[in-house]
Amino acid sequence: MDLTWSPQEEAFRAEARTWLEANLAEWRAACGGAPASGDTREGFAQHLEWERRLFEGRWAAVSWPEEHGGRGASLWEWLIFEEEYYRAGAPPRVTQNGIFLLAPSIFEFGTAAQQAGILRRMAAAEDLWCQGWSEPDAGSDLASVRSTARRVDGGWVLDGQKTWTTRGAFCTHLFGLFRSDPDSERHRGLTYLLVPLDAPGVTVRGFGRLDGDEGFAEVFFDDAFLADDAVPGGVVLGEPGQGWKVAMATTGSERGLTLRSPGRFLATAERLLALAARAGDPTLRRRAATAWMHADAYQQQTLATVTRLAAGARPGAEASLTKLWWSELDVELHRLALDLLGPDAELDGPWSKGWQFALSGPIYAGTNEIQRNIAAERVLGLPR
Amino acid sequence: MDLTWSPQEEAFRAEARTWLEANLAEWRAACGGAPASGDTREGFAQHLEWERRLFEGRWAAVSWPEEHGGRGASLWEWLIFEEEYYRAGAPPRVTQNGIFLLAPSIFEFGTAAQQAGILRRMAAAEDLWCQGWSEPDAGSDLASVRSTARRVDGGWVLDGQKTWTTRGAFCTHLFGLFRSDPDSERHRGLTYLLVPLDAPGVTVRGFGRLDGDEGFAEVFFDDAFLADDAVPGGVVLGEPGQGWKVAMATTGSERGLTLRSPGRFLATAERLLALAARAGDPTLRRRAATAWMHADAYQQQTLATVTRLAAGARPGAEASLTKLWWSELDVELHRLALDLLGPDAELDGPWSKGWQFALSGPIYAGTNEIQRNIAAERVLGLPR
Amino acid sequence: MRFALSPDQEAFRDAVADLLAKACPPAAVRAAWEAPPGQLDRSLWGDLAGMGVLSVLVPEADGGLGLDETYLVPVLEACGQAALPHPVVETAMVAAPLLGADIGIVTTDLGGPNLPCAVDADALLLRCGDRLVRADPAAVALEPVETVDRARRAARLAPGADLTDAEPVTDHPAEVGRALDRGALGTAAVLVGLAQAMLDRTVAYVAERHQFGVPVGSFQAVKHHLADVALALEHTRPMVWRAAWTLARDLPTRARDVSAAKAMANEAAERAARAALQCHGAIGYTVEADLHLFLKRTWALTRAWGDTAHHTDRVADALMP
Amino acid sequence: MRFALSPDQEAFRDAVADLLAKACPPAAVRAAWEAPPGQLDRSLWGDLAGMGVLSVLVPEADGGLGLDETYLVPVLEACGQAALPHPVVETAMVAAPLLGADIGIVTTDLGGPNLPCAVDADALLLRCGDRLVRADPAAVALEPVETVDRARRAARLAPGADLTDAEPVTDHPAEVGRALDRGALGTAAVLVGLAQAMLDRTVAYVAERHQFGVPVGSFQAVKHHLADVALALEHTRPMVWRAAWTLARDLPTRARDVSAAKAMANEAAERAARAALQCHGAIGYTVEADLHLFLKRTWALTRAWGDTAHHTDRVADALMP
Repeated sequence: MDLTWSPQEEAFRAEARTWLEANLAEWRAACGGAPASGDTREGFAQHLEWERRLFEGRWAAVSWPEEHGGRGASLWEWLIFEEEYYRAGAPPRVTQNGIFLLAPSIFEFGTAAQQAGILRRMAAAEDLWCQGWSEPDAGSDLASVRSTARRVDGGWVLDGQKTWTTRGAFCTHLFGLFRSDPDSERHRGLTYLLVPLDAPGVTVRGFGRLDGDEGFAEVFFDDAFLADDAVPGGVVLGEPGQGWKVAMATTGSERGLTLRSPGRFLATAERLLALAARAGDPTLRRRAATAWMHADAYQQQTLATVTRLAAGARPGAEASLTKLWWSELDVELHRLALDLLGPDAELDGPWSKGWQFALSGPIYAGTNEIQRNIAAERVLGLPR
Repeated sequence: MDLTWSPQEEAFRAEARTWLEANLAEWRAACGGAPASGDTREGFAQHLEWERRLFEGRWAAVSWPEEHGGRGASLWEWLIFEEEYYRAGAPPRVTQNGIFLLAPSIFEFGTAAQQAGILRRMAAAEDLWCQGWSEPDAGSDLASVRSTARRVDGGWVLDGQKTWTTRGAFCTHLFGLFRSDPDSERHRGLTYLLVPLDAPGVTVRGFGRLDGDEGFAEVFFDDAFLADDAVPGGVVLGEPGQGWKVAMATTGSERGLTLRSPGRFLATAERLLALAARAGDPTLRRRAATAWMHADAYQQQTLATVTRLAAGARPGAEASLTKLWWSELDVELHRLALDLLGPDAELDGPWSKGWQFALSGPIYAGTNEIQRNIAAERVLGLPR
Repeated sequence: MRFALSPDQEAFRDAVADLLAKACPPAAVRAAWEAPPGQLDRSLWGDLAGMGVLSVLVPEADGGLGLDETYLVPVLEACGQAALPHPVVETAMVAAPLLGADIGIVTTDLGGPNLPCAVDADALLLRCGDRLVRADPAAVALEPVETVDRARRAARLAPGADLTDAEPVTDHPAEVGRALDRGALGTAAVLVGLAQAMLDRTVAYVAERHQFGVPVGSFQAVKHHLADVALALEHTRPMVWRAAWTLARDLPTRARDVSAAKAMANEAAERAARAALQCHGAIGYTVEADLHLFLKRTWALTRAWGDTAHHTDRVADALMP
Repeated sequence: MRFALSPDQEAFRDAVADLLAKACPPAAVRAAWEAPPGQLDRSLWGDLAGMGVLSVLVPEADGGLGLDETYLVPVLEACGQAALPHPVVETAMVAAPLLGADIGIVTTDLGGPNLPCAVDADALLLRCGDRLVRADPAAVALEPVETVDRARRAARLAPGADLTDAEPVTDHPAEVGRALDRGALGTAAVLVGLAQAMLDRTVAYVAERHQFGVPVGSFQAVKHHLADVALALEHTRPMVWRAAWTLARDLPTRARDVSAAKAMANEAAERAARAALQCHGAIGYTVEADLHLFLKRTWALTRAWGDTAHHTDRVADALMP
C-alpha cells in the first residue's frame, strides 16, 4: 500500500494545473466572460473552441498514444488530469461521447486504418460523435433495436430511428447498433456502424431535455445510404453481425471509470462545502459532510480499481456498482445544494441545472434498477 | 368533516382511562413491580393475570358483542380504547393472535355453536390461541403449506410441522391451514382447522426469538388425531377445502387495522419526544419531530379509514399500505431511540427490546416486499 | 368524528376538478410558460372566480362563500393535480381573507422572495416590517427572475423597493401568522395534488411502456418505487385535511398541524417526482413529455412557504417546547 | 500510488482469517455468550498473540512486530468477519502501542461506558481526567451490564471508582487522541468485516431458500437490497484502508479520515444488518440461526467509539473549520 504520488505524477499535475488555469481564463475571456451551456447551439460552438484548445495543448485525450493526439498518459495521470480539470472549473466535455465511449471500442475492435482515420480527428473535435443506441422502443432494453442495415453494393442502406441522442443536433457522426440480419432477434444479427450524419437519407431533429437545452436529438434513417468508405477505414466496427459484443465493450466504459471520474464530484462537493459553511444549519452541515465523504469514497474506490487495472485486471461487473455510486452521489450533492439554496433553488442557475443533469445519471447508461440487477447477479452471484 | 369526539365517546375514553390507571397499578404491584416479558414463561403467566383482569372489566375485546364478553363498542370506541391502553403503558396483549386474528374469522365463518363455544373462553384467556400458518418451507409463500389433514372416522389425522408460531409454547390451541386434499396444489384443497395442542400426537417445542425470549415455537404433528368435537362447535372453520378463503380474511385483519392500532405508536412517539427533548442534538430533535409526524399521520389515516368502514366499506388492498406504514414507522421510532441512547443502546432494556421486536414488523404477516407488490398491483393496478 | 369530505365539500372539489380537466390541460400549463407578462389566461381565472374558488374564505356579507379551509383545501389539491399556473393559493387562501372578494390576481412575498405570477398580478400583498400592506404592482419596482418552472412567472422586489404609499392591511401578529399558515397549508395541498398527478401519469405510463417484452410496470423495482409514493400520499393527505380543520377552528395545535402537513407534503411530492422521473426513464427527461411541468412545479413549491427543515423545526418546537 | 494490500499484508490477513475460520466459528461466538466471567477462550487468544496480531503496533525492540495500522486493519476486518468476541481492537489497536507486547486481554473505556470483555480482562486502560492510566481489574469496582449481544461480556466502572492507585500511562493529548482514533478505526474495520459476513451469509441463504417455486434471491427486491449492501461495502472498505494509511503516517487529515471511515462503516454495517435480517425473514428472527450473533454485534459497535453523528460532525469540523 502506497498512497503517495510519484514526483513525475506531481509534475504532471502541476503542468496540467498551470495550463488549465491559463487557458481557461483565455477561453472564458474569448467567450465574453461566461460561456453558454454546451448543450445549446451557441454554447456548443464555444465549447468546440475549448476542445480545440485542449487538443492543441495535447490535453484532449491524455491517455491516448501520442500518434492519435494523446500523450500516452498512465491511468493514474488520467485520474490526476480529471481531478485538476474539474477542480479548475473547466467545462463538461462536449466531445465526451466520442472520446470516452466510442474510442475505447475503436482501440479494441478498430482496424489500424480506422484508428488512424478516426481518432485524431475525434480528439481534435473535427469529427463530433454522438451515440446511437436508444430507439423509441429500445431504452434500457438495448437488444430490442429495430433500426436496420441492409447490405447493398458498396455500402449499407439504413432505416429506422434513434432517439435521446445527446447533442445529436450538433454532431457530425453517429455510432450505433443496426439490425443487419432481418431474421435475427435480440442481441444476434446486429452490426456496429459508424455513420456520418450528412449521409443522404439521414435527418436529425434536436429537442429539449429536461433542463430546457436542445441537448437531445432524434435521428431518422430513411433508406439512408452509408457508403463503405464514408468513414476512413470503413464504417463497420468489428465484424458485421458482431455489434452486440462491440457495444457491450462500449457500455462497459460508459458505466465504469471513464465516463465520470471522481474529480468531477470532488469538485462539486468542495463547492457544496463552501455553501454549507455559510448556511449554519447543523443538519445541512452534517449532510454536507456526508456528501463529501461519499465523493471522497468514490475517489478512494477508484484508486483501488485503478490499482487493479494497472496490474492488468479487466474491468468487470463491479462497474455497475461504480455507476450506481456516482449517479446517486450526484443526485445527493445537488439535492443538498438546492436545500441549501432554499427558496432560490428554483432560480435557473448552475445548481438547478446541475440538479436536472444529475437526475439523468440514474437513467442513462442502463437505469440504476438494471445496474442493481447486474450487481446482484454478476458481482454477488444471485440467481437470475 | 368533523374531527371532534362525541360526549359519549369522551365518556368512554374517561372510563377506560380511569379503569386502566387503577388496574395497571394493581396488576404491577401484584407482579412485584415489574412484570417480565409476556414472551417468557414467567412473564406469560403474569400477563394472563392481566388478561383475566381485562376480561372481568369487559375490556378484553371491547368491540365484540356483549354475549361473547365484549361491550359492543363501535370502531371509534375501539380506537379510543387502544389509544388509552398504550398511553397508559399497558402491556402488549398475549392473547392478541386469538382476539385480533382468529376471532374476526370466527365472526365471519364460524357457526353459532363455534362462536358460543370459542369466543368467550378466548376473551377470558381460558383458551389461548396461537397461529399455525408458517411452515419451514412456507413463509411468505403461505400457499405452499404441506402439513396434511386426512379425514378419518370421527375426526382428522394431522401430519407435518408448523413453525415461527408466536408464543406457541404457552398456548392451548392452534388455528391454521392443513392440506386436506392430497392431490391439491397451492391454495386449493386446504382446510382451516382449530386444534387443541394437547391432542394426541402434537408436540410443541419453544425456541428463542431474536430478542432471546422463548417467543417462537415449532409444532409437530405425528399422526395426531383431531376429534371432530375437540373444539366446541367443531374443528373446521368454514367448509373443508375452503381454508384459503377463510385464511385470507384473517391475514387481511393481520395486515390491517386490528393488529396494530395507532395508539401504540403514538405512545412510543411520545416517549421518544421526551428522550429527544433531553438530548439537545438538533438533527436528532428534527428526526424525533419527523417520527412523531409519521405516527400522527398513521392516526389521521386510521380515522379516515374507520370513517369509510363505519359507512359500510370493506377493508381492501389499502391494508397493505397500512401494514407498510406501521411496520416501518416502528423501525424508525426505535432506531431513533437507539441513536438517542448512543453507546447505551446496546443495554438490554425496553428500547433495545422494542427495536428487536420492531424488526419483526417488516417480516411477519407477509413481508413488506410482498405488501409493496400487493399495493402496486391491487391499489395502483400495475400489471402482475 | 367523520374524517371525510362532506357531500358539499366533495361536490365543490369535483366541480373544480372537472373545470380544470377541461380548461387546464398540460397545454394550458405550457401556454403559461410562453405567454408574455400580463397574458396569463384570464378566462380560466374568471371561471374559478365565478365558481367561488377565490372567495371561499370571504364572508358571505362581503360577497364571498363564507366557508372555511376544509372547503378550499381539497380544491387546491385539484389545482395542484392540474398544475394550474395561477397563484390560487396566494389569492384565495392568503389574500382573500384579508382583502376580500373580487381582488383579481393577487400575489405575495409571504411565501418567499420569488413572487409567483408577479408579472400578471393586479395587486401585491407584501410584508413591510411586521405589517402587511397592499401595493399596486405598477407602483412597486419588480424584477422578473428566471425560474426553472417558467409557469411560475415570478419576480422579486427590487432591493430597497419603496412601500411607503402601500395601503396598510394588518399589523396584527395573529393575522400575519394565520396568513403564513394558510399559505403553507395551501401549498401543501397543491403539492399533494401534484404528487397524485405524477403518480397517476406514471402508473399509466409504466403499464403501457414495454421493455424486455413485458410492461415496465411489471418489474418489482418499479412497483416498489410507485408503492412508496402511494404509501406517502395515503398518509399525507389526511395530515393536510386535518390541518385544514385545525386552521378553520383556529385550534391551539395550528403551528404543529400546518407545519406537519407542509413537511410531509414536501416529502411526498419530492418522492413522487423522483419516482415518476425514474420510472419514466429517458422519455420523462425531455420537455416534450408533460411530466416535466409537474416536476418543476414540485421542486419550486417544496421550498416555497417554508422548506421541510423549517416546518420540521416548527413541529419540534411545538412538541418539545 | 498503489491502493492495495502488499503481498505481506495480504498474507498476514489471510493467515489470521484461516485461523479464525477454524477456531472461531459461530459456535465459538455462542460459547462466549454463555461462558462464565473469566472464561473467555484463552487458547484462541494465545494463537492470535502467537501470530503477532496483538503486537503489530509494538516496536520490534519491545517484542512486537514493529508494523503499522495498514497491517493491522485488514486483520481486524477478518476478526469482524468471524464476529470474534475478544477485545482485539481494544488490546491490539489501542492498548498495545501504549502498554507494549504480552499484555494479555486488555479493555478500555475510551470507546464508551460499557467496557467489552471487562469480565475477562487482565488489565484496564482507563481515562482519568485528561490522562490515561492502567488499572488492575481486581482493584477497580466494575459492574457487569446486560447487553443485547452477550458476547460483549461488558461491565462499566462503578460510580466513583477509585483510580488513585492506577499506573499512569500518558497525559499527552496527542497520544490520547491517537488512541481514540485507533479505537474508532479498528472498530470501523471490524464493522466492515461484520457487514461482509452478513452479506455473504445472506447471499448464500437467498440462493438456497425457495418460496413461490423460485429462489428468494431471484426476486428483484431481494437483489436490490443486497446490491445496496455490496455498493456500500465497495465504497467503505477503501475509506477504512485509507484511514489506516493516514493514521500510520500521522497525516494532518487524521481526524477527517478516521471519522469518515467510522461514519461510513457504521452506515454500511447498519444497512447490511437490516438487509440481512429482512432477506432472511423469519429464520433470521430466531436465535437458532447464527445471523443474530452478527446483527447484535453490529448494533453495539455502530454506537461504540463514536456514533455516526459524532464522526460526521468531526468530518464537518475538519472540512468547514
